[in-house]
Amino acid sequence: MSEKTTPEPQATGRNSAPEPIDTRVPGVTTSEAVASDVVLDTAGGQMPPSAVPAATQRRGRDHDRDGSGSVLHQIFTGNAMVSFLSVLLAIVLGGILMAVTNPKVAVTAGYFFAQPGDLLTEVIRPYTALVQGSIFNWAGADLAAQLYPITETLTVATPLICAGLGVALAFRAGLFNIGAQGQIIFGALFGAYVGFAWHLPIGLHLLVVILAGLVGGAVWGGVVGLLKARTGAHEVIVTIMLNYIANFLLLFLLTTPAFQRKGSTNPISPFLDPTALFPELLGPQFRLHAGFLAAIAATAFVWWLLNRSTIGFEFRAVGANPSAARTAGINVARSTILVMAIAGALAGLAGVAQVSGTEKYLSGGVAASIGFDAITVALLGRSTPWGTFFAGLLFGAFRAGGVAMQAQTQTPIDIVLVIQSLIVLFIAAPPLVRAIFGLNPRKKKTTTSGTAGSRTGDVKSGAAV
Amino acid sequence: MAGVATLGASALLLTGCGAAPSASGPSGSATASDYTACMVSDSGGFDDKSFNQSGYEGLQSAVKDLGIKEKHVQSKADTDYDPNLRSMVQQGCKLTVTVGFLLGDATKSIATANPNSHFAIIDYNDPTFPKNVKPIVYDTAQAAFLAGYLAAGTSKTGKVATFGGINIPTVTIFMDGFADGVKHYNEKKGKSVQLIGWDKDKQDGTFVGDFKQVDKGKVLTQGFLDQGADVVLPVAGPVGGGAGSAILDAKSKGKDAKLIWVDSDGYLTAPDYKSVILSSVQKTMSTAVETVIKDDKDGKFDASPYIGTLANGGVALAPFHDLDSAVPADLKSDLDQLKKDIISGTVKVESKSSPTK
Amino acid sequence: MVGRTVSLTLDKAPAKAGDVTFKVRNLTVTDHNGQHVVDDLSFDIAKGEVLAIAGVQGNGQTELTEAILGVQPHVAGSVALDGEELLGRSVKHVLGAGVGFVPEDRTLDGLVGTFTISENMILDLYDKAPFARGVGMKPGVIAENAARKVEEFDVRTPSVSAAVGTLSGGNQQKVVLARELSRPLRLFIASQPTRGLDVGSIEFVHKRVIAERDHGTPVMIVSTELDEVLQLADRIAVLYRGRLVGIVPATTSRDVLGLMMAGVPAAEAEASAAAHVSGATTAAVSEPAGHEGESHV
Amino acid sequence: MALGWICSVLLLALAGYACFLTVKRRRTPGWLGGIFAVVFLIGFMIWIVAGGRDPEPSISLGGLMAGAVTLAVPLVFGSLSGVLCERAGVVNIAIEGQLLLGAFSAAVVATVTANVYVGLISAAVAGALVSLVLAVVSIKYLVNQIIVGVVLNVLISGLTSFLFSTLLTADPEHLNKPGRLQAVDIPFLADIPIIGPILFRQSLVGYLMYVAVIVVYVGLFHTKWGLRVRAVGEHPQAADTVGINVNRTRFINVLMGGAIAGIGGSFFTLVSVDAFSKDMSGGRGYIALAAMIFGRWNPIGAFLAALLFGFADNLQSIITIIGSPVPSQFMAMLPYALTVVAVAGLVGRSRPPAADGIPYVKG
Repeated sequence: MSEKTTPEPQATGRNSAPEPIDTRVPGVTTSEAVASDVVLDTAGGQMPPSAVPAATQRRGRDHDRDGSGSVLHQIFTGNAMVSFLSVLLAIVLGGILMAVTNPKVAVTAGYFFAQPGDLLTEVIRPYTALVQGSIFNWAGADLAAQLYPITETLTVATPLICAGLGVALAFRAGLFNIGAQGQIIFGALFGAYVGFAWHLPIGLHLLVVILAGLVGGAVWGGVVGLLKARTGAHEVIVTIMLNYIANFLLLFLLTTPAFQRKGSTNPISPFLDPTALFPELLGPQFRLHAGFLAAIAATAFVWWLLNRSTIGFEFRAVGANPSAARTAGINVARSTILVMAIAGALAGLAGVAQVSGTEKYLSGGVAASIGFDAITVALLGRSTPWGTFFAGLLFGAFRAGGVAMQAQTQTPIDIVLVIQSLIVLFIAAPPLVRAIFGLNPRKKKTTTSGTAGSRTGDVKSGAAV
Repeated sequence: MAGVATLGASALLLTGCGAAPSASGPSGSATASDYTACMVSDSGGFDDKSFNQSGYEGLQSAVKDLGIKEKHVQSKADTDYDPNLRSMVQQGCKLTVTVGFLLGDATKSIATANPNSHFAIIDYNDPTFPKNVKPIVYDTAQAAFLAGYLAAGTSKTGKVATFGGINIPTVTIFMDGFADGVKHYNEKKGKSVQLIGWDKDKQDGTFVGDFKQVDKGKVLTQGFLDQGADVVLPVAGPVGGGAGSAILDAKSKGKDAKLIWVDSDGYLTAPDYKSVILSSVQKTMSTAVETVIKDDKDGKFDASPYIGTLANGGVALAPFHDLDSAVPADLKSDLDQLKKDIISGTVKVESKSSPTK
Repeated sequence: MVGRTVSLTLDKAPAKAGDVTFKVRNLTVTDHNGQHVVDDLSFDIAKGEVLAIAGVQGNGQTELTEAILGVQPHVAGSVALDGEELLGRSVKHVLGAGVGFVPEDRTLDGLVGTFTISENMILDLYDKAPFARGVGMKPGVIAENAARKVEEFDVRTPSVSAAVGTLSGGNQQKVVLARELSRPLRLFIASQPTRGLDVGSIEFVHKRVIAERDHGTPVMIVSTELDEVLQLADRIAVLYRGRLVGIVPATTSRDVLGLMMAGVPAAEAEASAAAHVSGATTAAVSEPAGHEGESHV
Repeated sequence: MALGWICSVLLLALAGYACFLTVKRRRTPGWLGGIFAVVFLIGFMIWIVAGGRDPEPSISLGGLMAGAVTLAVPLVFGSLSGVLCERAGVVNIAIEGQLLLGAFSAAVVATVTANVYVGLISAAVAGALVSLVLAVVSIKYLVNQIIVGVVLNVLISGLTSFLFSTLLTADPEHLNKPGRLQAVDIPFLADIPIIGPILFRQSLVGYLMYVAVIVVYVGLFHTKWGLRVRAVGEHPQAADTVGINVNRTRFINVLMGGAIAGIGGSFFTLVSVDAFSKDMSGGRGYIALAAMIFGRWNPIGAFLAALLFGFADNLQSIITIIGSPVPSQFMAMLPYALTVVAVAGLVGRSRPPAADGIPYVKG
């Protein structure tokens, strides 16, 4: 019995929930923190989720609420310092990694104590480029060139947000959707085909393309839900396998005349009709397209779905306690199928954003690694819609900045992966960061006090609804 | 991670006691130039032991020989091409070389938007390219044809094999040429050497599925050897190493098998396997890249496509090196004659994947 | 356990049993091994009457209630409420037909621990008016409803937005009751309604159950606590290994019930208990006691 | 061809029976899965070979099996790592990272020290290092294990690719030229026809695989230690009350799992091929994860599942070598499709250890 009645510790970042005021950074005022609380509570809705699929945990565990955390929340509330330090730590570690591997730095390090500035310059240069490539390029010739980086960030973030929402939504219903990759491919496949093979009037065409992409993703996601609901097949296995199958299917189709350009044997589809493309938002010199607006709309939709609709209520109930959901008359099988279909549709939208917005054609690498990045994005966003949105922006910035960094300083873009993952790791584990910086005086009690702190945090954030 | 970091930091400290150099410019051997040539890889990256790497070597030798500046960026995914190209233009590149057909569309659109910059693209030609793009393409099938003939002529088991990374034209053009070479040998000599792993009519065969799983390339090659093949042509970038490894294993068990490398002369670029490398189907990309850069620097850029053939030395069959003795003299003379015939057009080499002229 | 030492007594008026509206006929539940865990059960419950299901834990009670609710997969027989067949219908349909259901394990089946009290208060009403219109939900109405119920059922909580998992067991059970008793019922089923609760909460729960009975609802209580059974029941049905040992009046003695729970048929148990009282120990007592031990498994 | 039709009918019948059982909510017996797999393969091969252009297709069974085992080795190590971690209640998504860092470390250390055995040990250490991060962050700091696993995979991929681009390609001669662990014959056993060369002509890593499978199996199910581990994975509270240190047990298991996966990674660079290359594990960590679930969290089951996958993978390659009417891209789907069919149609609901993925906090 104790097993059932003892409240289980929350599996995720419960220790990252708001800390008592006294540990707050002096610079962050309480009012700011409260303001962000409010933002977050409208964002996260009534019930901040567990980022852990409960179904992959045990049925009927009495989970505590998750600390109401998304990235923003983390950054602006009591843990602002920790978040800041997390980023700092990741950047420093990334810097060290760049330093020890850069032959130029090796040269400057040789006379480090004679001219320490040289070494620092060599390490800071890539980061400067990163900012220049993702937010604002002060060296740009005109305003357009200066603002180009931020638009690029938004462009790159668009599919990440959409696919991230798909992963997050499934998470909330207790399903670990590793299959965004395959669902993006299907969305792109359907969308692109309708985009180049059908010729419809302006306006209608784009609409049909989006619809086709949503359907494509929904089919590929829905299959997972169907298999899970009908046969009990583990969704992790099925999604991994379906990713491969989707990829090979795409590669096959690109060798068929139906998908190849006229007179070409290269595995690239024709360009989509101009009527099938997302309109450019800021003119042709920017890549930013209306797909970004679709991503915002998708985020708002998912927020509404989860927090204001009966369907979302079912999803969340099934995710948090499938057994109680069943007892309350919720059709768990139907929920599973539906949530995977919607998750797939969201990933499919990411595919449409790729073919109809950014790339304008279909190729074998159309999904890049977006489907996998989306998992990290959703996890960093704590599976809340707006959390995922901002996490997607952050990753978009890193990706866009990474390109500029590589171009300017020849630093391999892989470093961005390292820094990104370190940030996620550190932000998820504030006590670790505090321990590294020696900020936690009661070291021995780290885990327990963290847990208790988050419990109070839970109640508090719950009370804010 | 922390361990690595501390280690690195302490290493820095330990070595950080030298004297600073006086403030002088970079000490290049050639005269420094403001001319910057750039390169963007496809998602394979510059260390793909294949065409990205060859192209990159061309850029490097241009830097060395011409004293120019260079910048290069690797694309991690297909979605990186456009931003990478843009940033190269922003970095003030006079000439940007892009590698692979996947960059075709991005190159075209960026080139159209930046008519004052020059571009060159390897392995792709599009008749609608603007006037500032120079396509560099190779009729690889010609050299692969020779390789097929060579393989058939040296095979003792009467079976030769090939496999690819993914079924795409830049890969299958090797396989097409190879298949025709084998066929030509059979017709000429009345033999029936069999090719496994590629069906030219159906344009399908054996593929690893990506360019990463080197160990799978090894198992595949073992499969070929089990089927009785004794000459293998892997067209799969780094995965070719797996084939080399399998053949080395077979050789250590007393089996006689040989490898034909692709893109570069494997005897030089993959020295681990030089004892089993019969020859290589070379695309002399580095030379082409260097030439294009030199021409552009000298103000002689032109957008007419460069098509590497046996005639202009753009593609070639590499020397036999250590396995020279394994190739009979009459086969060598046959190959020389065949090369002349291909150049003169008496022997036609056709592949669906051959570049459009 | 607590109930026994404190020896709670419940003031309850005699049942005013009305028409029989709930009929179970030949209900059989088969588990995945093909065993009949509920075996050919037939009984009725009238309006305004409490039928208590007594028995040692694991003798088919869980499966019985779950079969009525519709979550047991392999069922046969008939369960009729007001003439409508419920067996084979979805849980949603059964609940919609006016069945109030308090599961035996509130944390496992009754509540979603990470949900707020507001949300748990509408766990099976979330898609019904006035809480939803179409697929849209109405947070205002939901919060208001929760506030009212918290007041009415005396749930001790700082806020209706608190996660239900942070409440004590008694308060959690009150949330379940508040939810299940908040709509017009035609049948009320409560399993182990007071398991793990403190004295005050037990008393409260019992009062609410009897109030529902007096309201004219047929009530089915499943409990392994004999005290609770005796306090609440108007009639007692004893289950043993999935079969009905017998249905006896609430006045039946503890000893007889004890024997019945060990599988001894009612008549035999009466006789045996009488003999036991007169001092003569019989083999009949010790033999089924052995069975009882097994049935714990 | 007639046999092919018979197989098809049999398959349909079996699938129908399985569906019937599933609908009836009865457990599909294990033998059904076995029969299905065998008939499926026979039918598939007949179908493929019948359309092949080679008049006398000659699939060498020995070669087929040997290749299958080779492809399965990293999967087996990876899935054992998963079994060890998850039996103790820690979800290990980081298998991919453990394999990759193991491969990287083996290549670099073996080159630098010019000793393959040191390389092998370093691979185990590298795998354990990944596990250490997983353990510290998820057990001590209670971060969601899935997050940590996913993030670690990205981190290791980025780190090894970065170091490969910056250091290893610059000087492969001194950093990325490990020697080889040669295959060693076991006397007599290696001479058994067909299975001898497949099973007993392995490298050290191959033999370690057998040892690992047996040790993990016996350890988990036939020792006191294993009982404790499983108790921790199923019911940590109960384990705690009988005096088992839950988190220490988890910590140790996760480290051991990492070391095992690391050794699996060394197979890539020390046995299979001669150098490290970017992302060379190619997603096999995820397949290993699937194999572990497919094998129902049991070392023997995981071993067989990994073998089945390796077999299907090699089978499809060999079939494309012989030539088949099916496009190669569809052949390439075979192992993945087979896994889906097997998991959905035959294995059905599998139950992970009860406390899998849930951090344990005393009290």
